[in-house]
Amino acid sequence: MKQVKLDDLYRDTILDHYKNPRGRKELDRIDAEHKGYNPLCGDQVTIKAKFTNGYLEDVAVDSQGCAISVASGSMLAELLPGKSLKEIQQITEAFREMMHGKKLPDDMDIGDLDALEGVKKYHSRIKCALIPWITLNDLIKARQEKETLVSPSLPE
Amino acid sequence: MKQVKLDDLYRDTILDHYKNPRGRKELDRIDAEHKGYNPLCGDQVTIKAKFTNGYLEDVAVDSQGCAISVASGSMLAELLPGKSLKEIQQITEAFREMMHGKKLPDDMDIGDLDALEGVKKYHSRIKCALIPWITLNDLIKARQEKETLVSPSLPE
Amino acid sequence: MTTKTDGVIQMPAETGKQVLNVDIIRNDFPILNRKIHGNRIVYLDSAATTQKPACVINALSFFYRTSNANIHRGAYTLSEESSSAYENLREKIARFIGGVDQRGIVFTRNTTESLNLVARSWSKANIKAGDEIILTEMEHHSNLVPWIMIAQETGAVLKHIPVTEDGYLDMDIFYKLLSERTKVVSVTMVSNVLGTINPVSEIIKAAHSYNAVTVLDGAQGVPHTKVDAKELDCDFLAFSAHKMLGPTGIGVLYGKPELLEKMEPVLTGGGMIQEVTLNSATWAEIPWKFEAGTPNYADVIAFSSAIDYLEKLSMDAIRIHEKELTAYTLERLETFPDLTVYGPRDIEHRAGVVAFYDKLIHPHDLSTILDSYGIAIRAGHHCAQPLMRRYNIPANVRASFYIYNDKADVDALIEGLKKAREYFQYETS
Amino acid sequence: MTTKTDGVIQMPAETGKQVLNVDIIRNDFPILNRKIHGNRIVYLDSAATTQKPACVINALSFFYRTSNANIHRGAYTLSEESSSAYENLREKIARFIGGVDQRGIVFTRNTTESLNLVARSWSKANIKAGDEIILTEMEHHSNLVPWIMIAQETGAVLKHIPVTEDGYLDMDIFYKLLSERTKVVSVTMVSNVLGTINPVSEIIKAAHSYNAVTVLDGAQGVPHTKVDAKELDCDFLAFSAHKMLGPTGIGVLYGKPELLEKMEPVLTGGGMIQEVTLNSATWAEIPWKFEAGTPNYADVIAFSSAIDYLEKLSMDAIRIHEKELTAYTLERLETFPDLTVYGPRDIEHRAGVVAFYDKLIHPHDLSTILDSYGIAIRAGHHCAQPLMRRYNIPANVRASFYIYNDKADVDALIEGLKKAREYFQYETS
Ligand SMILES: Cc1ncc(COP(=O)(O)O)c(C=O)c1O
Ligand SMILES: Cc1ncc(COP(=O)(O)O)c(C=O)c1O
Repeated sequence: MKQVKLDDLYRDTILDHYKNPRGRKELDRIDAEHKGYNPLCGDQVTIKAKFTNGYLEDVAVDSQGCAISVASGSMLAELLPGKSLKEIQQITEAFREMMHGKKLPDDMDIGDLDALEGVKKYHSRIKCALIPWITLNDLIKARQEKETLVSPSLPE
Repeated sequence: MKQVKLDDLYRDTILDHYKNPRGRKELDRIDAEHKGYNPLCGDQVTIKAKFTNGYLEDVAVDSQGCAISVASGSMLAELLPGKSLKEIQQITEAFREMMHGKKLPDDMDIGDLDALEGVKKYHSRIKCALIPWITLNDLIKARQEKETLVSPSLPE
Repeated sequence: MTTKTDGVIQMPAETGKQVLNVDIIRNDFPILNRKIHGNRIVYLDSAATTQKPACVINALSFFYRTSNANIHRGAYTLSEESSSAYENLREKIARFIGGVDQRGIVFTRNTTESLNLVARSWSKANIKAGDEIILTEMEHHSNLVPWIMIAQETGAVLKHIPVTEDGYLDMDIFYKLLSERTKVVSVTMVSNVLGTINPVSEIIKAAHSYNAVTVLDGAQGVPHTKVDAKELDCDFLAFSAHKMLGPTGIGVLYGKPELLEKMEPVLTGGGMIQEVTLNSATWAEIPWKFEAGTPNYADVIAFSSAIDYLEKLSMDAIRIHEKELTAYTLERLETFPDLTVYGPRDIEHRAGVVAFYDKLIHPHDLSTILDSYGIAIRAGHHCAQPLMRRYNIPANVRASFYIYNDKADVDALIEGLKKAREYFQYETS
Repeated sequence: MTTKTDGVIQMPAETGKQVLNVDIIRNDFPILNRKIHGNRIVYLDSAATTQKPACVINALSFFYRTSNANIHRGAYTLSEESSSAYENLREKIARFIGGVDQRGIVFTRNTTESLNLVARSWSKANIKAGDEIILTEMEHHSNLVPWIMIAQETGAVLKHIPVTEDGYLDMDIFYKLLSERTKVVSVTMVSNVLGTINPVSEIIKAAHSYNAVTVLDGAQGVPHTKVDAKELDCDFLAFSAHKMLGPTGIGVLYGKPELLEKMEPVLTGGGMIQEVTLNSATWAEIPWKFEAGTPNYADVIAFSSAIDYLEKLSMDAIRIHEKELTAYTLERLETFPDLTVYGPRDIEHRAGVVAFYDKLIHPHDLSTILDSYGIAIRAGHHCAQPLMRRYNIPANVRASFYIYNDKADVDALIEGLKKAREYFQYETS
């Protein structure tokens, strides 16, 4: 059998995040919580977040799924704490575009996420990489809708 | 253009029956009447019959349709008068089987009907040849059902 | 005039016209080499189904020989290839019909299934007793019977735009039929018997002014002329691959995504679900919601080659070609004695379909005799029994054209008609 | 032992056994020559769809190159040829499944559509609130969701035969579920995940004793073993051509003619009518009543070659071959650490489907890694989410076999599993 040629997909960084997911922790305060689920492959992710002044102060990510989705969630947990909601939105958008073949803006810091670039060639796996990001996005949206009811002008 | 090779289908006998259909006439008494219709090609046939003692004394056939169906109805009108219902049933069955490729019983007189044998090779046209026969069959069945109500034992 | 080898003749620049080079095109269609009863085949039944160019046939074989695997659900190479090819065609079809949203492209088996899907799913949910559905007297059974069913089930009322003696929709009556009660207007782009090109843009605008939903039966439209569903603004458009060089077994339903999203699926099962328990199910997103079970993905992929082939020729050139052939046919048939030709005489309103009735020879006899000369035409009611009744004939004979037909085919037909009469021992002029 | 060149090995007369000669068979499948990432292709996803022998691919091309024309409605040579070929397959299929009445053979798109047709047409007309429909916990979504819809629309109640830990239907519970209220029993012949061969003959007899109608999902049954619908006496049987060497786009619904005759069509339009007016329609006879619009006749004709190919090998030999392969696979997988294999261990009750769960590597990762070695297996819920829940797993991995697989393919799979663990830096035994 020929040597595996998957190093563009499962880079060491990914396997490292997969085996030691960074976000699997407790938060001292939970401001919002959201569950993501892909019934088509059974992947599940639970995200808990702590916000301070419109910043994501900390985030816990608990993934059950394949190496790609677990690693992606772990990278999310490593990269995002301390970022503003606007920054998070930009990174999420950039990552989604990367999965669909676009180049990243030069000046954007995406931490270990670039290790996931190889996924874009595996169409059936793109969803795996995106699921934690979609879930966080849903969490933020749900929170904003709730808060709008209380105080309509929210800092970004 | 090459010479037509349809003589197995449109024999002269058929064209003769088509142009001068034998059954287009009035009966002095009509015991039963039935309409046959093939909505798929628009062919129509009206059959009127006069019965005596379980024999078909006379029959009038009025066809509107293609050469094959008109000729077949005309041959029916020429062949059947004077036959018993049982004989008619046998001839109808034999003709139907001929259309599906079977040989006729040696001793059966089918008049000009054998000129229609070539139709069996043209699947889409078999129905055309059968429609007057199916209609007569329906006529007889309808009559028998009606008569059974009156006198259950009917001579064949 | 320069002839290119790809089947298109570029006309002098000032005319801006492209016409088809039928001699070259015919080489692409293997079946046209066949002899029928010793004669070359003159195929004049493209309105029933078209022949297929070698590129389509080969694409199908090639796919089965190299990439076949069930789509959507496999994370291995073959399945990824099959899935991408399948989804790529969706994108291509969306572009082909005017750049609509590809989420609005549903693959079905044929036009008939597409129309049933609209009637079943959209209409049944949105129509109640007393509502009105406007159709026309020239519809194919596939755009009549599904609505008859809906009317019977809901108590809605069917209204039909009549057809004038010369084969047009009576638009005055259409405007009178339209009202607040009108919920659906479903019409054919082109009559498969009369060849009439209906004023669908006008019909859609008028229908929308009453908030009615518009459905186009594009079975005879999309294959023969450039159709821009976006500009037309139709709500639904149905057509079949097999009538436009593609394989059998593929139909398309285009629907506006906002309508499709609100529709319930008609077929349920594998591939169209989101989550299933023993007693409940939720649906995948559109368009997959409407594609239950293993789709006919191999034929979808072959259809892609057919679209490429049509685009290479250009739909405008195809329309010009068919116009010329139709004009020539009408001209030749009109001088033929004892023969009635149906449909519009104005070639701007007529597609490449010419139905006629020979008063001396029954349609089925004619068809059989013409076949003995290698000429394939269709005799019958063409799935339009109400239209046949409108013209008071049981059936007629129809010649219909496509890119591989030329004037020699029309000449063969005329010659065949003469021979048929000789054969039946009628005089010919 | 004599080897013939047609893919069958005749075993010594006393055993009476025929087995397949995979080396010869593989030559008939062009796709198997393909390399995936430099490796020979090891195709282990035949339960999703099978590969096609050259004879099927060629039959399809040949048809389009020589005989293509729309069927049933043309009185010319090409159309007569297409029509006969289409109807001949109906006869062949009727024979293939045990010599049933060919009027009971309806062509659909796939198993899913066949099952929907029964649920929609038979059940909806015959089922009312409180009636019970018995299914099983191991059904494919295509034999679950259509019944969920019927239950929701009619108020009928669904009952499910549970699956035991080792993958069998719990027949004791089945007998308890059966009652006068049971109107339909619809079960799969073979589970597409567990490989379980269900005791359908027993189920049918029991169901009939309560006058319930029986429906068999034959998608994984008919391709892999001799099925005699007459002897089984099932009322309906559904299967797909693409899972038995045939093209995509063709399904079969066999139904007893006396039931089909009383059923209403689901799709209406051209080709299935008797007479149409603007406000009414009557239907053609069965089976045509259920085939609206232009059927996928080209693929039907190609399917015919697939049946010939299977009959040449003989369904009995196919079953023996798959039994041996499955036994070997179970044996090899059972010694593999940290890996759960699902379904019966008794090979007499198990078809060539082996699903397993690697506790160390997620199914999707496994599938991607195996693909890099050219091994095509399926990861996911296999359209059986309720069954996945039954075993408390989100998804698993499935290898499934057909006539072109051999022990070398199983060895490749085992080797691949080891490599995957090495790649993920887990220890392998
Ligand atoms: C048991 C079973 N039933 C039904 C189906 C559905 O078959 P199709 O996708 O051809 O409709 C499948 C295959 O996926 C199956 O394995
Ligand atoms: C105008 C029109 N509508 C609908 C159809 C039905 O198309 P299909 O048979 O592909 O479903 C046809 C073709 O027969 C047609 O000509």
